[in-house]
Amino acid sequence: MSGVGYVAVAGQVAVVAAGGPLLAGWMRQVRARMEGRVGAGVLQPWRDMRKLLRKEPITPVGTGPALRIAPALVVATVAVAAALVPLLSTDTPISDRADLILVVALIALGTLALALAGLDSGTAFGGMGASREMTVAALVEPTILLSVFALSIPAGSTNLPAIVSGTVHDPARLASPAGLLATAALAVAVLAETGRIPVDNPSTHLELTMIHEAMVLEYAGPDLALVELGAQMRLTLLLGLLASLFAPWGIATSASWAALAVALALFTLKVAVLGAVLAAAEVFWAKLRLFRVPELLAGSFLLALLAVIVSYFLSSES
Amino acid sequence: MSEGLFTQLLDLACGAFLLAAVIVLWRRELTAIVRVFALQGVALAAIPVLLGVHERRWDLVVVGVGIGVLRAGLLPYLVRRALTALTAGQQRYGTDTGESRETQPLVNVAASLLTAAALTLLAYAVARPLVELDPTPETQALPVGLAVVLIGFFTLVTRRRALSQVVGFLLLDNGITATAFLAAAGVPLIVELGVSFDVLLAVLVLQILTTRMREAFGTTDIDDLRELHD
Amino acid sequence: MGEVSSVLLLTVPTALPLAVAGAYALAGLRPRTGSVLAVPSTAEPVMAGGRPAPGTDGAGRMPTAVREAPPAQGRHLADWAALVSPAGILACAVLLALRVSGGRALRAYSGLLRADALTVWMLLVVGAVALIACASAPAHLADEGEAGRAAGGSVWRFHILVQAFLAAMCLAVVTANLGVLWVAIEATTIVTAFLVGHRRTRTSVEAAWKYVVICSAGIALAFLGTVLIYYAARQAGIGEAWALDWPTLAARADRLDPAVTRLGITLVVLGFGAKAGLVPLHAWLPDAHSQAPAPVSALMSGVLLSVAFAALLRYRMIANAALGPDFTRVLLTVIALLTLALAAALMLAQRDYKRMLAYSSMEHMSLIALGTAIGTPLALSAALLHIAGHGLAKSVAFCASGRILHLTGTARIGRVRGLLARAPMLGGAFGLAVAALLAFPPFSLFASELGIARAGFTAGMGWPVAIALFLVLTAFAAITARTARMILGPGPGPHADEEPSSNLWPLVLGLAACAALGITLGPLAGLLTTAAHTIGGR
Amino acid sequence: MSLVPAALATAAGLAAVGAPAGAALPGVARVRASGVCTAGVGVAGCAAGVAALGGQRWAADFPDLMPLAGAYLAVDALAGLFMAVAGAVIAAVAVYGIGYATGHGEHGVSSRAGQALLPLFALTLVLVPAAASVTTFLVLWELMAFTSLLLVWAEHRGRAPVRAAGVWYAVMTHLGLVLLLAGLLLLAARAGGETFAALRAGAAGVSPTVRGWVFVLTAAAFTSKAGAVPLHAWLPRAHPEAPSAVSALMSAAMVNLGVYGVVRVGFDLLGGGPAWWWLTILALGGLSAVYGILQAAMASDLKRLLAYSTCENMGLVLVGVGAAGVFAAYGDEPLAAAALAAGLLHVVNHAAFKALLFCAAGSVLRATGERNLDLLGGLRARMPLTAGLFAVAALGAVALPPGNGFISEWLLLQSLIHGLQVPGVAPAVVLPLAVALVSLSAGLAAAVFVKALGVAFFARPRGPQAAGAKESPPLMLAGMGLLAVLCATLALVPGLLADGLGRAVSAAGLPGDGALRGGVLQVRLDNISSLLAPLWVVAALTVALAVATGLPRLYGHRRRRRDARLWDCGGGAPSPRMAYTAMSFAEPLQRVFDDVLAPEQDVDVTPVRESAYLVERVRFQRRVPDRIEHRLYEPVLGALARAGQAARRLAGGSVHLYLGYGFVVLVVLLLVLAVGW
Repeated sequence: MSGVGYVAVAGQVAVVAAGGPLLAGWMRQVRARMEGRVGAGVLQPWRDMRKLLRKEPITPVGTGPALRIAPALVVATVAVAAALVPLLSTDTPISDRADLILVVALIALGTLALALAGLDSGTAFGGMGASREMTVAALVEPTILLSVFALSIPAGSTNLPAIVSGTVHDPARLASPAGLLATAALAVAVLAETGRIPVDNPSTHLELTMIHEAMVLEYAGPDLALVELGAQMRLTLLLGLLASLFAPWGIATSASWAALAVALALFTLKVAVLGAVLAAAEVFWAKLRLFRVPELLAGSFLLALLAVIVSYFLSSES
Repeated sequence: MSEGLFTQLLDLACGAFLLAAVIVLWRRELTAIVRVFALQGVALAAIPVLLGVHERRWDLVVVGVGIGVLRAGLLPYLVRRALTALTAGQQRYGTDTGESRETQPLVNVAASLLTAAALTLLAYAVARPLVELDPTPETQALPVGLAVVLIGFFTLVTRRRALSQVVGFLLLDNGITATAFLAAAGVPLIVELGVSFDVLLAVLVLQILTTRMREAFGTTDIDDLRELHD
Repeated sequence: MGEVSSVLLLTVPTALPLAVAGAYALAGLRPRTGSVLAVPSTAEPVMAGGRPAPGTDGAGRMPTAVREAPPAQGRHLADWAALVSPAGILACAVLLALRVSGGRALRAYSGLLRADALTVWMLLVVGAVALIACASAPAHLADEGEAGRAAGGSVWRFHILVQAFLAAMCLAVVTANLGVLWVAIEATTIVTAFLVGHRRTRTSVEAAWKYVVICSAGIALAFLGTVLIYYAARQAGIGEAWALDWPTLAARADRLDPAVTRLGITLVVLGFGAKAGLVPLHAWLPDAHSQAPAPVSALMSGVLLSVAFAALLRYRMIANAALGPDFTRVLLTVIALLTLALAAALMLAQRDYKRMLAYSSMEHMSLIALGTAIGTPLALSAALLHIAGHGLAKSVAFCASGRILHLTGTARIGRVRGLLARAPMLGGAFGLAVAALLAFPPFSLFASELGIARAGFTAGMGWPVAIALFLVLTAFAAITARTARMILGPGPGPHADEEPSSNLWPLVLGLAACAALGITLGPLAGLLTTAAHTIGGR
Repeated sequence: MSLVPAALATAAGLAAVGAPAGAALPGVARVRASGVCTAGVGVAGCAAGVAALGGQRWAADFPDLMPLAGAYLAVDALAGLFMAVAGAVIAAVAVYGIGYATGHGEHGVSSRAGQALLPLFALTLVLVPAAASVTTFLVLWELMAFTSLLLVWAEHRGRAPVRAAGVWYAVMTHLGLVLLLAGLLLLAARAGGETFAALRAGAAGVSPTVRGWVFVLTAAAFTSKAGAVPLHAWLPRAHPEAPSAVSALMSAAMVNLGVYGVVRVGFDLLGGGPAWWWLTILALGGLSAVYGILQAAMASDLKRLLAYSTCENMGLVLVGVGAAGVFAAYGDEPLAAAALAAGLLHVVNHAAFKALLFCAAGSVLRATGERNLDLLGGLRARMPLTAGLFAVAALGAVALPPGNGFISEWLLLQSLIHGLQVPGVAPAVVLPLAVALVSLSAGLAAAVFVKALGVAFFARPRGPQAAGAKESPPLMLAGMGLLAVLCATLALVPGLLADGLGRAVSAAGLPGDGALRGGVLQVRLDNISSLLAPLWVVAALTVALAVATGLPRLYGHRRRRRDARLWDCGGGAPSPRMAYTAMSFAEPLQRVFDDVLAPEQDVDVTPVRESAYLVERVRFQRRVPDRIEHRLYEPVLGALARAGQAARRLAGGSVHLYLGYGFVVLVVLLLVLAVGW
């Protein structure tokens, strides 16, 4: 059993790390096709990364350790989070530690590291990005934790495997108003956390609109590769998390190799579909003005709050 | 002395006592006020003398004479001397600074007299329990003492000349002394002596202060003493 | 043996200051006769040849020699002589304390003088405060002389009046006769009138006038009240000799006519309240305290107010026995709260620090009145402790304010800056004294205020106490802001002009005593309990 | 032989030695003597606290001390917790303080008064939790206020705001005292005794209305001391203006005692109460958390930022305490114990990181003379150790793993989330909002400390003082190092505290045994399945970090890093003026919370004389006033000032007026007597 468990954990980390660039490539490809372009292919991000990794590491003058350590820290936090989140299996050796709040906090730690790096560069762009990123992150936090609250109510715990396996055994929870509201709220929060349209545009380099890109403007070479990888992994992880929470079917709830294989296949499928939907949506949406973003986040906060209250009143009736 | 005569004389003295207080309130000339005050002292002295004669307590008569000397003689003399000193300066400069007149009391004379009437009524109301405790001719007259106390206080509050205030204070004191005699034939001698001595000293102090005030301010109008305030 | 010693112990507190005053009068006469002698000798050349050429004859120098040489020596001695009577008072108080333990009382002169625990407590306070004030007086007088405000005899007159003042206060404390008590308190008014008007400026004359007129009028009312109680006592069958004797009255007060007693007590409360700085006849207090020389302010604020209040404590016993506790309780509570509200309101926009201290005295007297109104043993103990603590702290504050006035030349709060930087010890002493007045622990005022509040809540007087606490808070804010403005901040220059420490030891002593009382009462605990018991805390 | 009395006696003795030594000795000797004694007080206090946490109890009374009442002392685990926290903080800060005060000149904290007061202040901090009667508590409480007030004023010569800050502090602390007096004495009067034992015994018989009053009054006072809105105004003034060592003590040890008071009175003495009490506390806590951290986000003054962050953290603690009360009121005592344990653990964590933050801020202030973040910058190169220590503490403050703050906030959120099991509509409505407030404050805290660390220590110096900064002396670093070790220990093995916290919660009257479970390596709350393994998280992060750093190196050409000019979009050599300042960093947040903060902006454009369209100079000014202060305090102060002006007419100088008062009152009284009493 434990062997399968360890493999599942390693598999989760590996699939997020390896799948991150692929997901990014897949989304760009979907988007390109929908916009009538040919696209660079699904593997393009991997190719970019290989190129970047071979470049010479650069330290901009006047910067400090924060700038250097941040990219690795981003990747590390996402990796640890990936190990914890039951993407493939709920039955892993570390499943009792897989707390949802911890996962959220780990991801936030990565954000914070990058923001510090942005400030460390001492440039106007770095500071601007850090400031905006932290604003958005601060505002997303209540939404995420209220969604966590809503999700934990049926399971009676914020332990992720407990939530997921609870949903697997009782799928009716998902159809409840609370579940739908929480899904919607968390989806918006994920968009904000991963810096996608309409909160941020990952492909822009227009100073007035940049958030994430402004922070990492000073990175080059292998550092940039890690930053990109971190962002892609984070997207994968969060989409996977969404998938695990709201479409948990197929996740291995027992320690069997077959279930793990099925889970891997289904995970790939679910994330690919979610990625495609997201990419499609991004074609039709425009980025919001920075100061309209709080309205969006307030809306998602309201959804999360409603989810909690609804779930309380519905559960108290039953 | 017969009971009836005693009562009549006592009432007469008390009436004169109250009347003098009202006249003090009425008059504006300080010299006249001092004169009336001296007359009130006589009326006041008459009370213990009458009591002493009636009860054959000669010590009371002696006290009464002493009171008379103090209240009708010494104190008016002191006030008059201060007044002369003040008006002397006035004559020297040939200007009428109004030192000898209470030209403009804070409450005009008519209102003062009405207030005095009201205060007398109040004194009668307040003195009811005192009278009820031991209804004798003396205690029947107690309201007069209280009324003079109140009128004296009223004078103190509304009169602007320093010497008018002194007279007001002395009226207040006269009233208390009258009350003491009417209520209990006077307080023990040692207290009486102490009180008289204190009053005398107080008047002396006030007289000295009046002189200093005149030196410092050029007037004895108390209303001008407003340098100390918040 | 015991008789003689008790007569001695009861007489000395009053007689000793009088004797010292007499000694001063005699000593003061000598230089004055000297100058009188000198006048003809200077006058002669004036009459002979008009204005004498300076330095040509000895006569021109003679008066200056007469003036300067003896005072340099005589003043030194005079300074120390002034401390004899406070020391004597304290010594008598300590000896008396040993004799009155357990609620006994000493009597002398057929009951005219009497010492119980309350007397001893008040004597201790009078002695301690007088010690601080008299020890601070030389510095003050030296300043006055420096500033040219002190005429030749005024130093001696100052000493004589201060000693007489002490004698009057001690008499007020040790007498058992309510009439004599009144006489003594009125005597303090007369004596201090000259001290208030000591400087003869416009403002001091004004203050003295207000002081005499308001206090005399007030205290006259108290006499009327005393007369009425005497009347009631006589009617209750108490003999003439004993009808004003406090122990007799207190013991047989239940037979007094309630209506007459009520009227009498009302007048007494108004009258002695005037002397104790309570509403409505309070207004003399800030004027007199701000104009009097600092040591006199210290004495007036530190003990005169409380001596007058101690008289009220005695009358309250009689009233409670005759009328039940509710009458004085309501009367004193209302008066205390009004006084407190007035003092707090007037401190809010205060611009003069001596007046600020004066209003603070009103604040503390009203707290003492509130404690008396509550009237439980704890409340009365607390009120007595508050009297002691306030006396010590306020005398230090006033003496320090006198030094500040000398240092800065102004009594305006807005013009004093950076005292701590300028004179660290003086600023510190003033600040700590104010902190003690603000009832910060370890100073005893905290313990006593706490005791008053505790007793108030226990006795069901929560609302008045709560209102009082909030008014005290207002006063606290006003005093803190003003004191901070005065003592904090950068000094005017790099160089500190510090007071000589000889001027400051009384202040340090006072603060130390106040703090010690706040930490533990030590041997005084029993005395305080007995004193509270004496005035009805049972 | 109990350790507690011996340790407390030692502490008192050391303070008694340290105070005169601080007052009497010259120069450096006084700083050392006083500092060593203060540290000794801290160590002894900590020892007493730890012994009490270990289960020792002690009580004694001293009837001769404290006139009219007598002094009563008693130490239980709840008191022990706060004692231990205060002691530990004092010990470390005292070591830091020796370095801080050495060479600080003759004035300020190194003056005689300052050095004499430090040991006394430390002693009161240790002793306040030991008080076991109303009088003892109030005396010690006020002594603590007094000594700290004088210490806040220590640097009055240098800066004008110090004076005003002290006055605010004095007045508000006195307001607290008045409320406390009213509340505790009311309780003492009704319960029939003033020792805590009597209160405990008698409180049950007191009517609910009175209990409610007692709670409201004391809670107002205690939350004011804890810096919760709306009575917080003293805190963001006094903490920044105090010398940094004192700020650290105040922020890390003194404000805790506000929480102690709420717990002691609310749970222990009153024995819990209806839900509305605790909902009030919870609401105050939640509001303080968000309001405090928002103000911190707007602050450009480093110490002011930290002070507002104290408001935030105390708010979080109060959320835990309030939640515990609500749960207890609805009958779920185990969950209540868990929430209280979470709150108390946050007290401990906050003390550790906030003391370190203030010390580090003090180092910065000492090295640069500057508290304004906009003029700092680039200190990580000049003061690397201080920067690192600040980062350690900031990690604790942002409530993210692996910081120590995360653990207690995690526990707090867990207890809140599970509060929904508690029946009742109030929890259902309040708890989600509480979760939202806690998480919003956590999110904003991240922004705040990114700002503090990033703007003050990173990038390039923006002012000459920052450019010339030097690393702090070893003693200061040693003090901060102790605190950093404390932070790290709390972050890695919080389970060490589990037993003690359980006892403390039990002492408050809730079933605290085992409220915090999971052994040394993990923590979880009783009856709650989620658990947190801090050591595991750290290990996993370290491994992942190593891999993430190592793999690219393996893959790429293992060339050495090369320095290159900052690119900055090719904008030319970037100057410090181009770097983001604290003010600009906070701008987006300020815009988002415009309605709450109501900032005042002022743009002043001076055109050149020739043309209105050519600008010579633009002055931009933005101030974010404390809005609660603006709305709540200013009207009161204005009314008081007007009342004062109006009252002056009462003493207008006319003797007739004065006599008139007496006359009117006399007549009125006589009328009353005549009409009938």
